[in-house]
Amino acid sequence: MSAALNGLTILAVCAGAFFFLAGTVGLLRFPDTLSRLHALTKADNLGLGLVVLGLLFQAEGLLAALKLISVWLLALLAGATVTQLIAHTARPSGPQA
Amino acid sequence: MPSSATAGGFLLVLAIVLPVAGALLSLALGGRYAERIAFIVMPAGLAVSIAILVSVWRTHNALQYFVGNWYPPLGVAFRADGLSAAMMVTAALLICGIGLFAREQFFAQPGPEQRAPLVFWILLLAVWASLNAVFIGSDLFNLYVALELLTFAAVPLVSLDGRAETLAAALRYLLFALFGSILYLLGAVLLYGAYGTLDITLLSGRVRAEPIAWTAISVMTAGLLAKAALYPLHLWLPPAHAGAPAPASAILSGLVVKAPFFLVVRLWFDVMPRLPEHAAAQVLGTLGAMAIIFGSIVALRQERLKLLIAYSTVAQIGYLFLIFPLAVNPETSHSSSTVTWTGGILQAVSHAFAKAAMFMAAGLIAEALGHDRIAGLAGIGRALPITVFAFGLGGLSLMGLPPSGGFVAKAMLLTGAVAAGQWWWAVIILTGGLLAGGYIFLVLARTLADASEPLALLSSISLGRQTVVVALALCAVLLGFVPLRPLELLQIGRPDVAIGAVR
Amino acid sequence: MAFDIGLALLVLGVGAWTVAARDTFAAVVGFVAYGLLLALLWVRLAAPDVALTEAALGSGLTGGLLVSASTRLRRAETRAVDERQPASLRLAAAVLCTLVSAGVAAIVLLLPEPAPTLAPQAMVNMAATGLGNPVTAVLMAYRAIDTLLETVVLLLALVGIWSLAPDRVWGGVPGPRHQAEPDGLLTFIAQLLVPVGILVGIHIFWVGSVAPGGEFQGATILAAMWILAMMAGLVDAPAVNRRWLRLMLVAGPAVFLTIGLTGFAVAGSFLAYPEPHAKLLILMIEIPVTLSIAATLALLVAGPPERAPGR
Amino acid sequence: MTEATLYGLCSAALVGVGLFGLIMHPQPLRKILAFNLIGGGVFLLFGAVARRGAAAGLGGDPVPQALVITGLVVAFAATALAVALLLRLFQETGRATLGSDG
Repeated sequence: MSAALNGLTILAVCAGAFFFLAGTVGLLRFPDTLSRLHALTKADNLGLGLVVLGLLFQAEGLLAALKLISVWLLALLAGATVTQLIAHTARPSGPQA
Repeated sequence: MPSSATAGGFLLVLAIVLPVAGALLSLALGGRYAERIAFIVMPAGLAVSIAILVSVWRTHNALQYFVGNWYPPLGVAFRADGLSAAMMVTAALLICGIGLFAREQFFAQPGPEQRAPLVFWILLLAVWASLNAVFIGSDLFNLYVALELLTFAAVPLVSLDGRAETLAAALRYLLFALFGSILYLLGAVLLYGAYGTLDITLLSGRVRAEPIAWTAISVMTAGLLAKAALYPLHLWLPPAHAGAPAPASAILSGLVVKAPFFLVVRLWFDVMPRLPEHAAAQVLGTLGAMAIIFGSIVALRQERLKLLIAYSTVAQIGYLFLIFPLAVNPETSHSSSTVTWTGGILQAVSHAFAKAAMFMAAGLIAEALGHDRIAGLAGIGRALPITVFAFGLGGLSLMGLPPSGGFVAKAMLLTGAVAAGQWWWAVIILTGGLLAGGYIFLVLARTLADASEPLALLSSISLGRQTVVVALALCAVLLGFVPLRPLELLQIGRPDVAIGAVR
Repeated sequence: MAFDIGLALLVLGVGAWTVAARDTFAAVVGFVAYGLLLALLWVRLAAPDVALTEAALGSGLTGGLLVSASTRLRRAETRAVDERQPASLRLAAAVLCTLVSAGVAAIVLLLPEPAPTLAPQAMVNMAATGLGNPVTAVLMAYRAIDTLLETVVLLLALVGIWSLAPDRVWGGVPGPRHQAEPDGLLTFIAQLLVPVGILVGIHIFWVGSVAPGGEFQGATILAAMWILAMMAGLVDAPAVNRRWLRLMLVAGPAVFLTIGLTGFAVAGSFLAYPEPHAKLLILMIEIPVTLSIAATLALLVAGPPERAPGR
Repeated sequence: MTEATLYGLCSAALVGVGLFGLIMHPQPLRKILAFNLIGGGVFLLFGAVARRGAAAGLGGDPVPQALVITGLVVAFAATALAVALLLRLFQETGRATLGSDG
């Protein structure tokens, strides 16, 4: 049982790491701010989600699992907010006063 | 080390808490309360400082306090020796004088709250609190916080006018100060890593002559030099001190730059009293000498009065650092290095009074004329005789002519130089005196000359403000009646007590 | 160990890049990454309290401040790029900095073994404070005077920033007014995140007495939420002459000072707490201090007043 | 080599890198950035020293760790003041440099 769980964890975390890698490549290679943000958020939200999923298999008890999930949700929310703020300042018309 | 606080140690807490509480209350109540609160705190703070001095003098021992009853190395101690007490009284007298002087300039009109008065009175109290914290601090990190408090109180004083050039001067000052703080912190962590404490008293027992101690002290000293504006780290000082309003200039030039110097003295004579390092001390002395020559020559070439005074500060700071090669010297006798050391401290104190008086005199002159161009000063000596007299009295101390604190201080430094067999410092001291004479007379000759056309004063200057300026200048003169030998007071609580006794 | 070496090299690389980057904005973004990596490093050094502070304050709030400054200064900064120093000067500076680094590195290798430490003393005395987190015990008991002075430092920096306002807008509102877009995504997300963030901030503050966290970390998160609400246009920044604002700013240090002074009477020393009530008193200090620090941090970011007071 | 020593060496290098930026960059904003970089390095040295002092069941000496928290807050306040000064200077003069000798 625990071997199977460990296997699932490794699989999910590796998949998550792959998305992080893809997001980072996008951040470095994409031409302008908006598409860079696009690459980052898409990849990182999914990447973090997969890592959290992988860790869920290792969680001790319900509370720990809930904490992990809320970490993911919080990161999603914070990431979305910061992306919005950056996009606001980065759009061609400049930041709106 | 003594295991309990000394009686009267609570005075040390009050010395910090009173001005801090005043500043907090001023911010909370705002408006015209700030000035009233400052004028309540000033006499009280002066009384506390004098009480500390009396207590140190009476008991012939340093006052000590352990905050929260936690003892170092875990807790933080305050400690006031004779030197701290003398500096605290100096600061208190100057703050009170400057406060009286600034009352008209930063008077809050009835109606909505105004920016400059509120900010000035809050910062005045904050500068005072942080100076006291520096003078009684006994923990290197606590001293770091005190230094930062001082920086944040001093920088906005520079740009109180809001003119663009003062903003640039304030920013440059802040960048130098931050650079200094971070170096200081670097040295502090090295000392903690090596000796497991930041308490000065404990450190003095643990520090050994080894590379780690050297590196730490050198890095901290370098940082403090940037804050004290010792040549060649002086670039920020003249625009900052000259650009600030007169009372603020007096605080900055008279008091604020003395705090980092005070800490260098603490580091070299208290943290590692038994580790005389000849070469490093010579470097400090050389920088001091260059500051004297360079600052004085540049002062001679200034066209504006306040800039001249500011460059003279650069030069006068140089004298302070001459004590290092002369007092930290294994070849000189203990008593002669004590003479030099005393001379350096006296120079700090008398320069504080003299320079504050001169900056405020220059402020009054600029207020009356609407400018401070030296070429346009003719006739002002007749219009504002008291102010010009005060300026001259302050100048006496800078030149080192008797009777003045500057004379006694420089005479002691000269004595020390001769006793140490290092005559070249004596040449520097005398040359600096001559150059100072040059730029003071340059100004005085102008002010005493007859105006080609009748002088139109923009505003009349009240007698009260002129009296304050003269009083501060007189303090510098009175210091000239100090006997020409090590002062007992300044030796109380020092690592090697008993004057003249070599341990 | 391999992980640590990799992490250290990464931090160094990002740090060097923030100095080398030509574009100031890029350098600032690099600095934010540098801060986050440092936070990771602090975890490796068994200092979770510092890691939280570094991530929230050192990287987050400082980063935000610098990002907004670099956008506002963009035109001026691009002009200044060409003002490069001559090669000889660069070489001299490089030599000097290498020497400094080498000196510090040598000292690091020379640090005595066994290392001096105050950890046992800090642990032994913790019972008297009623706290369970030794870092909080240092901040609130053993070295409470540093923390008290530090709250004053923050307040003074704020007074300094406010003092930069032109006279005609004194008493006015910091920063430009951000308009909320009623149907905007930002407004929606901010409305969602702010309450959650406030809860997280309070939680981090609350657990600080026994676990990693505490007033500074909690206050930083609270400040960030206030800033977010201002930037999303949910609330406007307060005018700096508001009495409630002044009281909120001063409350923390004032309560700290007052309880410290009562220590004279009830515990025999300034900032000493009578043993049975130590934890309660520390909490009574921490709550207003957290609020005051949060308000101060948020207003430090908001800058000097720019709009004249209304009414 | 322990991790404390490793990070100690890392902090020494960071101090040098930041110092270079502080000296060489003419723009105040870059100087402020470099100051924060050095700050990070110096604080990291506190961390290394704290880690070396691990004892009494703690992973590190809490005293230097607490000092870093204080130091970080002070450094933030300094950064905020410097940035505010710089922005005001820019508003007033349209330039964000300190002139020839800055």
